[in-house]
Formats: sequence, C-alpha cells, structure tokens
Amino acid sequence: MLRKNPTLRHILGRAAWYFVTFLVAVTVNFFLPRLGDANPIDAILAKTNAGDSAGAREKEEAYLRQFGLAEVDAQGKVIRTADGKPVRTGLGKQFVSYLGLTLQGDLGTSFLQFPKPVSEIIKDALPWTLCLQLPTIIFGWLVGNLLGALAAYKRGVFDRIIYPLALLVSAVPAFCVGILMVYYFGIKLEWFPAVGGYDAGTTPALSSDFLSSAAYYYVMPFLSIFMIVVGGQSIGMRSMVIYELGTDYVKYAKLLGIKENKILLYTFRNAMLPQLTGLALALGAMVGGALITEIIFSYPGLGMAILTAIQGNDYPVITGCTLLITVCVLVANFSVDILVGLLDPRIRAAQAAESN
Amino acid sequence: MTDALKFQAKNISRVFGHGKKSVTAVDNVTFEIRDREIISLVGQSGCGKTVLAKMLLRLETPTSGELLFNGKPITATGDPRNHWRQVQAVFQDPFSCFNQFFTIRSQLKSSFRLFETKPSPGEIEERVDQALLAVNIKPKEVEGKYPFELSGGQMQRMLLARIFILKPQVLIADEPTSMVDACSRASILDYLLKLKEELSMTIVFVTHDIGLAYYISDSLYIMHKGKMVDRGAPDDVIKHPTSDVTKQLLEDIPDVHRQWIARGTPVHAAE
Amino acid sequence: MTVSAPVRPLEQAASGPTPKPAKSNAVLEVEDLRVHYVTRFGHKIQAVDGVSFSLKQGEILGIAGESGCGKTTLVSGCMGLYIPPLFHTSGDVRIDGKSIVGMTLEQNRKEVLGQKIAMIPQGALNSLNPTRKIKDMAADMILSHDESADKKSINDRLRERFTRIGLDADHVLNSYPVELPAGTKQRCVIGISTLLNPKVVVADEPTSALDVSTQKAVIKLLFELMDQEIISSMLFITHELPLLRHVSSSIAVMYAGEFVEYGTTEQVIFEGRQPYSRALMGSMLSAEPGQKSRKPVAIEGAPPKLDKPIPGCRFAERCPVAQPDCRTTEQVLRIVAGRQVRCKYADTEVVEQVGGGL
Amino acid sequence: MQLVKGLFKIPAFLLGLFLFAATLALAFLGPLVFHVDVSTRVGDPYMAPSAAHWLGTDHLGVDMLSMLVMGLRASLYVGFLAGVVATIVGTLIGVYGGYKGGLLDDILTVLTNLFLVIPTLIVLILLSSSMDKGRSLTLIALIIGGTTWTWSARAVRAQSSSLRARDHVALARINGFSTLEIVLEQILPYLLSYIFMVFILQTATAILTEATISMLGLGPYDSISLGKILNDAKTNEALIGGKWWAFMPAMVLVTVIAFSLYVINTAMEGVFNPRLRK
Repeated sequence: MLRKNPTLRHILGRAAWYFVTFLVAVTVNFFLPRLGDANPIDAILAKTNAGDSAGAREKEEAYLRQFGLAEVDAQGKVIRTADGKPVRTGLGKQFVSYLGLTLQGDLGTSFLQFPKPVSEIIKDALPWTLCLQLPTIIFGWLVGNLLGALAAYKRGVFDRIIYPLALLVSAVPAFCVGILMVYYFGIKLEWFPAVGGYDAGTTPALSSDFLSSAAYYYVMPFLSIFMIVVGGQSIGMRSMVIYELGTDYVKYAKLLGIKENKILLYTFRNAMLPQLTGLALALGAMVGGALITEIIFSYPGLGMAILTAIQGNDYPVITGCTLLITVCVLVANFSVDILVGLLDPRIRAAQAAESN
Repeated sequence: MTDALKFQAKNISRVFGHGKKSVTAVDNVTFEIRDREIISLVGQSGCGKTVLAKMLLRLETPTSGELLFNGKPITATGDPRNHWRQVQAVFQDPFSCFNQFFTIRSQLKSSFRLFETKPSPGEIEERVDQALLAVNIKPKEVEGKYPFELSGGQMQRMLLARIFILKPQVLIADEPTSMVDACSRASILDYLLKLKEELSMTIVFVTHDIGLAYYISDSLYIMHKGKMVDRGAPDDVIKHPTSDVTKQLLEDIPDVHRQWIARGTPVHAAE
Repeated sequence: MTVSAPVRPLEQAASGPTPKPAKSNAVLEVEDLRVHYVTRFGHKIQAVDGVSFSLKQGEILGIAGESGCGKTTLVSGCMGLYIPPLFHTSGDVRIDGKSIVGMTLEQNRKEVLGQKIAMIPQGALNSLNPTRKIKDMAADMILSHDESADKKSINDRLRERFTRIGLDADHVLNSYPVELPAGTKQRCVIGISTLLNPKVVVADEPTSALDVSTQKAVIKLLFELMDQEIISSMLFITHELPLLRHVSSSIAVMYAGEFVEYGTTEQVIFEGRQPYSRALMGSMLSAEPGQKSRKPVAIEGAPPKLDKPIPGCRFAERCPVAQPDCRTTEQVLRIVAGRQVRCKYADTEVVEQVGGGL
Repeated sequence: MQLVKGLFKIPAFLLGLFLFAATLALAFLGPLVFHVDVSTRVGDPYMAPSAAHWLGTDHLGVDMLSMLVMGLRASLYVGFLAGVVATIVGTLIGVYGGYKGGLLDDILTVLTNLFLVIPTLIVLILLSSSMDKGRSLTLIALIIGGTTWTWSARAVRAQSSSLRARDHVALARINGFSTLEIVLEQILPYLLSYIFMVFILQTATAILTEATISMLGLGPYDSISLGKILNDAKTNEALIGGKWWAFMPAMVLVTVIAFSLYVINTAMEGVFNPRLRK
C-alpha cells in the first residue's frame, strides 16, 4: 500500500523526521540547563539541606528519587555514603531515566510548589495560552494575507497606506505593542483591564460570569499579538503577490482574456502556498513573541508560568514548559507541512519524485 | 600527426544518483577523436551530449569505462590544471559565462593564470589585444566594460577570444550558437573553423542542430538517450543515415529546398 | 488616412501582395500603426513605426527579424494590449472590420482577446497556472467570455477539442501542468489558446526554445487546426526566416520598427530585393547535401535602439552594400518586382551582392 | 554602482538610514552633550522629567537618560556582535553547503532544518537560565548569534547552490581557480548585497531577542540594556503606576532601531533583489 501511495509515504516520512526532531529537542531540554555554572538542582538541594531538619531531609530524598539524581536501593531508598552524602548517578543514566519519564508524560514535580506535579501547573496554564495564541495567529495570518494581497493588487493609495503601516507594526516588538496598550487603554483610558486573565471576583469555571470577564480581559492581549502577525504576514504576502503577478502564466492568462478577478484568484492562491510554509517556519518566533505578550498582560498562560519559574529557579517547571512549547510548535509545523503537500500540486509532484 | 588520437573513450558511462533513483546520462559509449578534426556531438536536449562534453573537460568523471587523452588516462596528471592547459571550452550562455563584477578585460587576463610561465604584464596586454582582434573586436570598444554592457554575440566572441589566448590543443564548444540570434550563428562557426585552420585545434562541437554540425564538422556523432546511435563522415551520415534517430533529425530540419511539412498531415502526440 | 506623412508610393500601388484590403475577406487590417513605449529612464522608444498589412481569411503571414526589431511590440499592438509603459501613437488595427484601438482594456479583454485574436506564447512551459488543473483553466477561459456556459457543455466541449488535437482528454484535462510532459503541455497551451475558434492566431516564436523535432510537431498541430477550420489565419513571428518557407504564404521582414520587405514567401526567401532580408537568408545554414560549400555570412552588429530618429536608411549602418546617400535619404516602401521593398537600390544589381542565394 | 546610487534615491531607505544614524548619535555623541552617570542616585525613585533630569529617574532614583544611553549602547553591541556571529556562521555554512554539495551539505541541511523548527527563544531560555552568574552581555550576544544563524544559512545556501550551476563558475574552474578563489571571486560577490541584508536583519532580530529575554528576567548581570530597563519598569510597577518615562523612551528606542533596520533591508531588497528569489 505504501508503494502505491506516495502521499502517505511522504506523510510517514515527515512524521519520522519530526519524531527525530522531537528527540533532539528533548535532549537539548535535558542537557542545556546542565551546561552552565548554576545547576539549579544543586542550588535547590543546597537550600533544602541548609535547614537539616527531618522535613528538609525528606524533601531532599523525594527530589533525588524524583529526578533520578541518586542511586537508590531495592526499597527505593537513596543510597548514601558514610558522611550522609547521596551517591549521585551519572549524567547518562539521569538522561535515560528523564527520557523514560518524559515519554510517559511525567514532567516531574515543581520545586516552588512542591509537591505539585509540573503537568498540573501546565494543565492550568496551557488552555489560556492555546486560547490566546491559536486563534490569534491563524486569524492574523488570514487577515494579513488578505491585506497584503490587496496592497499588491491595488497598489496606488491603498498600498501607500497599508504597506508602511504594516512595516511599522511588524517592526515593533511584540512587547512594545503590549506595553503601549496596557498603558493607554488599560491605565490611562481604563477601557480594558490592564493585566490578568479574568476578574479577581470570579473563579475559572464554565459560568457566564467567568466567560464574559475572560472575554473582556482577552481583548487587549489578542489585539496586540494580532496586529504584529497581520503586519508581518501582509508584508510577505504583498511581495509574493507582486512576484506572482509578473509570472508567465499570469501574462498568458491575460492574453487569453481571462477575467481579472479569476487571474487574481490564481495569484492569491499561488502566493498563499509559500506563505503557508512561511507560517510554519515563523511559528517558533511567533509563539516566543506571544509568550512575552502574556507576561506584559500578566496573562495566566505558559508565559507567566515560565516567568514565575525563572524568578524562583523552578527548574522542572521551566523545562516542562519549554518542552511543551517545542512540541506544540513541532506539531504545528508538521500539520502545515502536510497541508502544503496536499494543496500544492508542484510540491506533491516533487514529493512523489523524491520518494520513488 | 593527423591520425593521432586526441581522445579515446572505451565503454564509458555516467550514472547519476544510485539505486532506483539513478539516471544513466551516458550509456556505454565508445568513440575516438582524432587530432585537428572538428567532431560534432548531435542530439536532442537530454541525450547526454553535454555530460559527455563535461567528461572530456574533466568536470565530470565516468562511472565506468576508460577515457584516454593523448593515449594516457585523462586523470593521469594529478593536477587537473595540466588537463585544462590542453583542453578548454566555450559554453552555451555567454551572459552567465562572465562574472559581472569584473571587467571583461580583467577576466580575459585571468586566463593567464593557467600558463606555466606567466608572461610579463606588457605582453599580457598585447596578447589580449591580439585575441580581441582575432574575433574582430577592437580592444578600445570593450576597454573598461563590464559583461552586461555587451550584446550576446559580442560576449560569445569574448569567450572565443579567451581560446585565442589559451591556444589549447582541444576546444569543447557546448552549444555556442543556441543563445545567439539566428543571423549571427554563422560568425561563431567561422571562428571555430579559424581556430582549427590557424591554430591546428581539435574541436568538439556540441549541438542539437544537425545542420550546423554538418556545416562545420569532419565527423558526426549522433546521440540519443545516452547512446551513440550513428557516426561517420558528415556526408555519409547525412546521405546514408543508419539510425532512425538520424533520419528523424534530418527530416525535422526546416530545409528550404525540400518538402518539409505538409498541410493536412495527421497529428501525433509529441512525446 | 489622417497622417500627414510624406505620401507613400505604396498607397498608389494597387498590385502588392496585399492589395488595399477589400472588406470582404480581410480578417486583420493594420494601417500605419505606430506604437511606442517609455523606458524606465523616460526615453520614448518608437518600437513600431508605421506598419501596414492585412491578413486574409486562411492566410498565414510570417514576420521575421532579429531580436530587437519590434516584432513583439507589433504583436501587442495588434492585440490592442496598450498597457503602460506601452502606448498607441497613431494608426489603426481592425479585426473583422472593427477597430480595436481605443477600446477600454476590459472591453478588449471581453470581446477581442482569446475570442477574435489569440496568442500562442513563446515559453509555453511556464504559461499554465501550476496549481490549476488543465480543465479548470480551460473552463476559466470559456467562462470569461461566455458567462452563461454551463458546466456540462463546457466539459463536453473540452473533451471533444482535446481529443481532436490528439490528446488523451480524460487524463490530460484532469492533470496539473507539473504532471504532464513538455510536449503535452505545449499542446495544451495551443488547445486552450484556440478554444474559442479565434479569427487570428498570433504565434510569437512558438518554436524558438524547442529542438527541431518538437518544433516540427508544433507546426504540424497548427496546420491541422487550420485544416479543421478551428483557426483561420495566423501571424507567425520568428527570427528564423527559412522556417517560414514551410509555414507562411507571405512574409514581412521587419527591421527597426518598420517593414523592409513584404511579399510572397517565394519572393522573400528566394529572390529578396532588400539587403536586410537577403542578409538574413544568407546568414542561415542548411544541412542539405551539396550546401556545405555555401558560406553563410553573419550580419555584424545589432539593430538600432530607436530612442532618437535615424536619418536615412535604418539598416545602412550594418548594410554590406550601403551607398553614400543611404545614410541621408529616408527610405520609403515602394513596389519593386511585385512586392513592397524599403530600399533605394532594390531594383538595381547592388542588392544582389548581398547573401549567397540558396 | 548604479544600483547603490538608486538606493539613495529611495525615501524609505533614507528615512531608515536617518533614524538609525540618530540612534547611533544618541548612543555615542549623547555623552558629549549631557552628563551620563548610572551609578549615582540623583534623586527620589520615579521622579518625573524635569530640566535637571530630562527623562526623570528610575525606580532607584538614577537618571533615566543616562540609563537609556548605556542601555542603547549595550543593545547595539549585542545586536552588532550577534549579527556578525550569525551572519558569518550562516554564510560559511550556507556558502560551503551550497557550493560543495554532497554528504556534508546534506548533514548541514538536516541540522539547519532541525534547529529552524525548535523555537530559538526556548533554547535561549534554557541556556540563559542555567548561567545565572556568567550571563554577561557578550555571552548573551554569542548565544543569540549562535542560535539564530540557521535563518542566514538557509537563505545563503539557496542562493549559492543556484550560483554553483552557473557557467562562470565552470569557466573559473577550467581557468585553474582553486575552490577558495572560486568562492571568494565567483560566489561571494554575487551574494554580498544579500549577505549584507541578512546581516541587517540578524542585527535587528538580535536586538529584539535580547530585549525579549531581558524582559523574562534573563538579561545580562553585568550591564544595563534596553530590555532590562523595560523589565525593571515592569517588575517595579512603573507600568501600573503610569510612570511613562520609565518605559516609554526605552520602548521607542527599541522600536526605532528595529524599524529603521527593517526599512533599510526592505528598500535594499527592492533594489538588489527583484527576482533573485527564483
């Protein structure tokens, strides 16, 4: 069946590639924090040891077991040397146990909020981030492409307004737009709440009170990311459409007397496909930018979780969040990859040739 | 010396890629090129003639078979520069043959780096002038000019001027006429003849136009899908083609004196 | 004629290869057409400078000349595609007796392009929209001219037409361009261009990028379309003059925006009376046995730029037999030996020194 | 040359150039006009702008204008250093892979693609959070340069592999040019304007990236930077408190630098690169 179906074979090939990328990301996630001079685990251990009470000892024991830092005996007790120091496991062994736990979905326990599992912290934050970023990026991408296409086609006044504006907006760092909005609309004009994700008076639940307050808090972070995405995408789309308008097939279509709007659809569609690939590549950067926006607005998503974790040296939470974000970006990339293959006959033909 | 062999190819092939994806560009080809002879490699696009020419130039290596130059394997001299002192080339697209960041003259002068003993600066200038005059260009005309300031025909002649400087034993001319206007093709061919007559050069002329090949060459090799399908003296090949490919190539030339195409002939898909 | 140019002897002569068009069967009439474009630096280039001809029902007219002679600008002019930086200076173009000069672009698109006059482009390989199936692009073409056409009838029409031009209609129509070999794509382009049975087909160097075998197949297909009366008359533009021997019934040789010789194919190919057209023929090579001794002579130099008026004969600069007065006297088209020629010495032996003759 | 002259006729390019020159002037000529001192408290925290302190004071009572000048210098330094590193690494890998091809090119391409899909910011967070004390400005610049080169490598590779097939390269080979000479004379000149544009973009990106990680509290320990000023303002509630002078000028500066570089790049692209994409 695989032999017969180049598309399916291509999809499986890409899936395998992304899985390898995922493994690399996991490796990076494990080793990078251990490269530096300030190994956060040691720092935390030093802090817990300082108390030397029974409670601290117990906590330390838990950490060591949890993160596979020390050798344990058959009963699961940490093996110690004569002076009470735990016997540390090698980095390689630590990595193997980390890999095993990660693949099972176990991201460890938070230092700061011990013994709360990292996965629980993420479970609280993730919906906020997803609800904020997914629609914003997709919607912004669509609107940006539409504006860019219009600017390229209409040229004239339309282009002279949209293009520099888009250039300005896309050059402004995401956090600056956020800061401006918080300051003007949140604090000076008080149109929208400056920070937070929902009213302090409500608790997250599917109640109409909570939902309406969440929607109210949603407006500003949404707009600030949206504007940036629109700006960047419209610039890319504009130059793609201008390029397409100069191609042989457009000239030929004009010579055939094909209707103007039909030809426009041709160019839009063909310009859109590379934009889609561009979206995949830009996702990483967009997600990063959006994390900062969350921090500006103190929005209760992954960005805030990371910030809190960084401030408190809560190393398991940092790596857990970064890993999750990486996985999201990889999944998004993979989807776009497949989608482009399905939509573009040129790429499909190239894929078929490649996998023959 | 006229019967001496310049090139000898014994069963050479060139395969690109490997496994299922492999493409055989040149398929088990045997031929020889005699001294002071113009031979033409003729065939449709994709027949392998350019790859073959690149092997003669030592820019590609055969995947199998033996290629001799002057009786010795082409790679016998370790330094390929020794080969390029004796075998040179002009290419198809004169516009992409020159580096647009340097003047034409300085690029012609860079040919002297191939010389084992570099002439004095004064002599270099003089020899560049001579080479330009050999292709009918006044040195003043191109003084200080960059490639994009010249026409296609002029640029193609610049490539030939380079050959007049280097005076190699063998010239590989890969489609030198296909990018120039129909009415200046003849002059390019005349310079090739001049190189053969005045500098006793052996010339390998690569083309898809059997008419041009016929006009200029002492022997013809017809290629099709990587194989040599016909060969011989031009008049023999033209009058008594042995392969269907040659017959077809001849038939397809729009000759003014012959019925070439008739209204009302049935149409077959051209694949 | 509203132009107050010097009276052209041509207008008095009634016996050219194209006598003053009788309304009955002239499909395309071009009358003293002048077209200019403006370069990036603001120079005005008069690329087509007073061209007149008429194309009859069933006729193929070949237009020959080097690159830079104004052939392609003439084509745009004939199709009414005056899109800046290309501008109509003066003169008229009539298709079926109706002037297409001065139409709006939309009107031109709807009534003229593809319907009355259609183009077969030079690089057919990149001419099809890469992300649209052949049938959809062909349907777009039909729908753009006839909004009421329904899907079923379009489909039937396409299948019938593509089968007729020797293609596997079911397969080809449902393919994307990338999935088809070059020869088939070429054929599809010709098929789509002629879908609406245009009165005039303009083939602009349709074969120059092809090797000889493919070139022949393309011309065969065009002939068959004519035999089947799908198309009726054709302008065939090329820089290979000898090719026209087999293609067209009459030939106009163009140089520097003007026709320099305009006669029947036999006249121009075998007994040209103008140095440029003779030189063009003389520069060509042939594979015919016995022709090897004939020495082709290249034309040195390049056509003039036309950014300023040229006094005298425009070809004098490169003409091998230019006489002292050629550079000063303006040349007019006149009838010599039954065809139009633009050369003062056309009726003398001077021109016969040019070109080897075939 | 004509192209470069054409560039100076484009208003957008001139605007970008002017803005960028203005920020440079502020960073390096500013201290000639006013006194710069970031180690002394000159007044109360968050003093509003006045004749003595044109932009007021920060949360510690340090002169804001002095902070800005030093922060701007740091940001420009990070941008320039990271831009140079990323451009050099990217160009080397891109040109080498594109021109040479073969197995090493394949490996480099896989590596490049791999690090293209893993978000740079994540790598930066992980790296920076592990280097608490050693996080100097230079190290941050090197880390940014070392993680963002993938963009340049990819772009340069595409260009150089298309150049590789050109006849002048083949001609140079049979002229006896060595590989290094070919790369230097036949490939690089064609890429130069392109590489310069890549460098501009990399610099802009690096300045924004530094600001971003400083906002996350992962800024340099040994220096002020525009991002750190913003972070201080945010953590010390200047934003909520409406102390606009504590964050607005830094924000405007970051935006102006990024905007001017982007505009310069876009204008250059219009001039040098109308069809290079193919």
